[in-house]
Amino acid sequence: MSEVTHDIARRVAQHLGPGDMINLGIGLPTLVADYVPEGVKVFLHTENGMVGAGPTPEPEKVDPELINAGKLPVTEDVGAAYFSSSESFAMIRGGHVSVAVLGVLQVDQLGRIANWAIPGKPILGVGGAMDLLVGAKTVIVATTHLTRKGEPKIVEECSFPLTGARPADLIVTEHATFSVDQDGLVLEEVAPDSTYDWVRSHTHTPFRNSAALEVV
Amino acid sequence: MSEVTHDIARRVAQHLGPGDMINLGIGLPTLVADYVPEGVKVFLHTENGMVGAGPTPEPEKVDPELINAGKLPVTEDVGAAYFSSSESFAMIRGGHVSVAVLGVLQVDQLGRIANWAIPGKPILGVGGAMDLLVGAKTVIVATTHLTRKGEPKIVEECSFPLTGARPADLIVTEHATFSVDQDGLVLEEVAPDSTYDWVRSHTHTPFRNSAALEVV
Amino acid sequence: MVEVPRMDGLSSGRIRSKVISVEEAVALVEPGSTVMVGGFGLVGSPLTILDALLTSENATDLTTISNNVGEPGKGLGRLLLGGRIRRAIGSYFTSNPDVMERHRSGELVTSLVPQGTLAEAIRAGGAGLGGFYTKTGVGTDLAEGREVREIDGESYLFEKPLRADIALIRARKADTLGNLTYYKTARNFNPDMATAADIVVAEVDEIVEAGALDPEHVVTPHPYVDYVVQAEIRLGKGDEPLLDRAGGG
Amino acid sequence: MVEVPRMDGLSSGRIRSKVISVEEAVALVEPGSTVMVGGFGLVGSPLTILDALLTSENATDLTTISNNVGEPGKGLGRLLLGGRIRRAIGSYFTSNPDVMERHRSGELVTSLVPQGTLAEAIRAGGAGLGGFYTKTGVGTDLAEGREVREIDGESYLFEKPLRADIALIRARKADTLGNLTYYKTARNFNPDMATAADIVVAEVDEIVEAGALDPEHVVTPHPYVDYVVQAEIRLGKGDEPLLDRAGGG
Repeated sequence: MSEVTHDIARRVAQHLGPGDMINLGIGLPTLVADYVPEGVKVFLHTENGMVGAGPTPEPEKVDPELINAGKLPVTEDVGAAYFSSSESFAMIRGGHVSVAVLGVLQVDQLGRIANWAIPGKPILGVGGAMDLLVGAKTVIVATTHLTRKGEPKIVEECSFPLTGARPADLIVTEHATFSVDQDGLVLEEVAPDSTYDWVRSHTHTPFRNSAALEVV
Repeated sequence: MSEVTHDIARRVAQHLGPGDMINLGIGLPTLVADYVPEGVKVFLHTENGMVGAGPTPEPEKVDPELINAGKLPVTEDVGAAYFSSSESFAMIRGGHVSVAVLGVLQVDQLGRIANWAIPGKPILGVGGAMDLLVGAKTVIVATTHLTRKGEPKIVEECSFPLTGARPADLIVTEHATFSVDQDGLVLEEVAPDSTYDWVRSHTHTPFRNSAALEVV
Repeated sequence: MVEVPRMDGLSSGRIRSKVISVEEAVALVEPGSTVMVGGFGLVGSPLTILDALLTSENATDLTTISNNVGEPGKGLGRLLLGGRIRRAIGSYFTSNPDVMERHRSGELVTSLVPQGTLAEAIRAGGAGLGGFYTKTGVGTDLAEGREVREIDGESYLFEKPLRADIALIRARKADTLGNLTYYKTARNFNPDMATAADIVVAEVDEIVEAGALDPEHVVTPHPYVDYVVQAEIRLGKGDEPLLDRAGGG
Repeated sequence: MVEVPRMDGLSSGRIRSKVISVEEAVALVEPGSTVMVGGFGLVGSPLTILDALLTSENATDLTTISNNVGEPGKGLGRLLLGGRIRRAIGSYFTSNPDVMERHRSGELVTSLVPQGTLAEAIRAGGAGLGGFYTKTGVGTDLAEGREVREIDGESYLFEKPLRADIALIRARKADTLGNLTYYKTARNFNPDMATAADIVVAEVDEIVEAGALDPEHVVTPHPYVDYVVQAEIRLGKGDEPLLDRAGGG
């Protein structure tokens, strides 16, 4: 994955706290596990039935029956536990996952996300996306600010189908961090190597500025 | 308990088959575990979270944390397993208990039972009675034919509150065995030391005779 | 080949112990709290914390969600005699005459739920469900005035989830993270209640280091558990459940 | 003192083994059967039985309930290529292009369910419930035309239970009675599916005598399991799930 995605993962990881139970979506979000801040102990929940998934094993130590929800090999971290799929999603829906980090296709003006289906294509996969969105205590979106074609992903209304009615709590891109309140998006931070103007012109929905934000 | 209750328990036990998962109510029904026919292996489910409860331990071997739903000490039979209350009742409601043997206050003309509450008294206990009634594949009522006051327990309509809409499958007393079909009770057997006339006059609801029944 | 994240950040950081004192546990219960209490009678009940609650001025006006109200004068039954319980939700109170008496006098409000529905409602509360349909209770006095729905030709009762402010549960072993295992039929409602309260406190016979429990054998994973307390009271050997103050047990 | 029943009849009688051959297991699947199949991808999938189904003339026109349809050409994916599957109910088919293709051609009907709803519906099917309410999916395309209900100020979708004619699951160990334990993330849907079918067949890595499994560690108690089959195919070591014909394992 590109340096940009690593950068986003690093920025997301700063929002994790000691003891957090985290669930990381496939792709970019999984990279967040590389950048957990020094001294902060988090626990990885993976929806195929495990809490306490540990770092990627050396190739010769891969156990083909120990995988995360992205079907990547993982290891057992200290204090791990296994459980069935129904128990795993009871845990998710019941609010026992502190933070879910999700990738998105789009985010709308209210912070609602689209990350599971593309209009016009057959709908053939949803996985745990909708459960994680409604269940996690905090939902952090980890995404590049623009699509590969250079189009803004933060838009007034999603053209892709929504994953649910619940808005994300935080949206982190390589350029900016937005929080979400009931009226919509609040710009909390502009990345050091970006500018307020760039963020403003590449975010296709109105947003407010946080009181804490220093607009240069 | 009296000889009569032992006799009823023995008669009920004849209806158990190899491999049956059984649940026995408090009191008389528990005695059934003393009379499982020779060579027949059954497994005792107890709704506080165990399958494979074994015989009553010697007093010096009682484990106070190993009890059945009647709070009597039990042991671990071979192949036992423990589980939570929600799993235990999922098992019951889901039809995974082959036979529940229940005591009753009354049975009505359709085989519906009353075994949990007395009219006019505060309703302060139901336990697993209603779950067992709706969930067990086969429900066998084990009861004396008459109350201690000499009144018939098998009646046209229960004066005690019903435990549920589902009728029992078999009603076993010291005098008779009835099966239940959609039209009501069918007399299957008269006990060797009783008579058809006694059963007829002490059963306060109409019943039919099974084709197999030899009325002397 | 696609780059595989190393996920090395997962194995670093200091694990904080969840072990607290009985006194700290007791201080979590507030006047008017709804408290789930594990156990079937006294078996699998957090007897140490329950006894200590009697020393707290804040443990008053409680609503309990528990299969019974302990046994007469023991466990929750002791709190009842101490006048701490205003309302009891459970499946079987008949074994405790003190419940009968306080029900009659109006000091205690009782809500009776079939045992399977009680367990399932607690599970639903922990699983983020809005409710469920069960056949149990249809056509009985307990269904009076309740919603009945026909689903595929069968009648079901609608039941809502149960949650509590705090769950006081009993387990066999905890590691310092809060992973739990149970002991025989002392398991009962405890794993369900561990999922369904804002604060979950587990009283345990033995506390071990994180990593000492086999991940395949953990029954309650640590995310559910907020605090762990060392038990000081265990049931003694005998024909019936007896209390035996066994110290550090 | 009240007489305590001895319950001696519980310890007598011969235990019948539930172990059958792969051929006998395959014969239980009939044309048009609804089949639950455990596994997340191939992990925790009953690969031995699935491969053997291809040799059966009766395993046709199947409806599968499984998180995926195996992997391309492997597990359930092989049965798909063999034209045995008419309808697939699951949460994630995108990883298998063969599903896409057969969906497009109309050979395969797919029903997509969020993964948590799938697992919960299977559990409900095994637990005798008439249905449940979940927040998952509310306000999405998957909720179109479905019943939404407001409960205590939140919107929930009504979901019905799922059951099958037969469940083919994978476990680590079985005793001859049918008690099961699982292995790491190969557990996934298997314990849920073990509860929710008329016939349950467990393919296992190892068969042990009744009594050899610790009652505290049994995950699926034996009443749920009808038959046990010795696995002949296990996933091999490697970067990605590979098939390795390892004989008797």
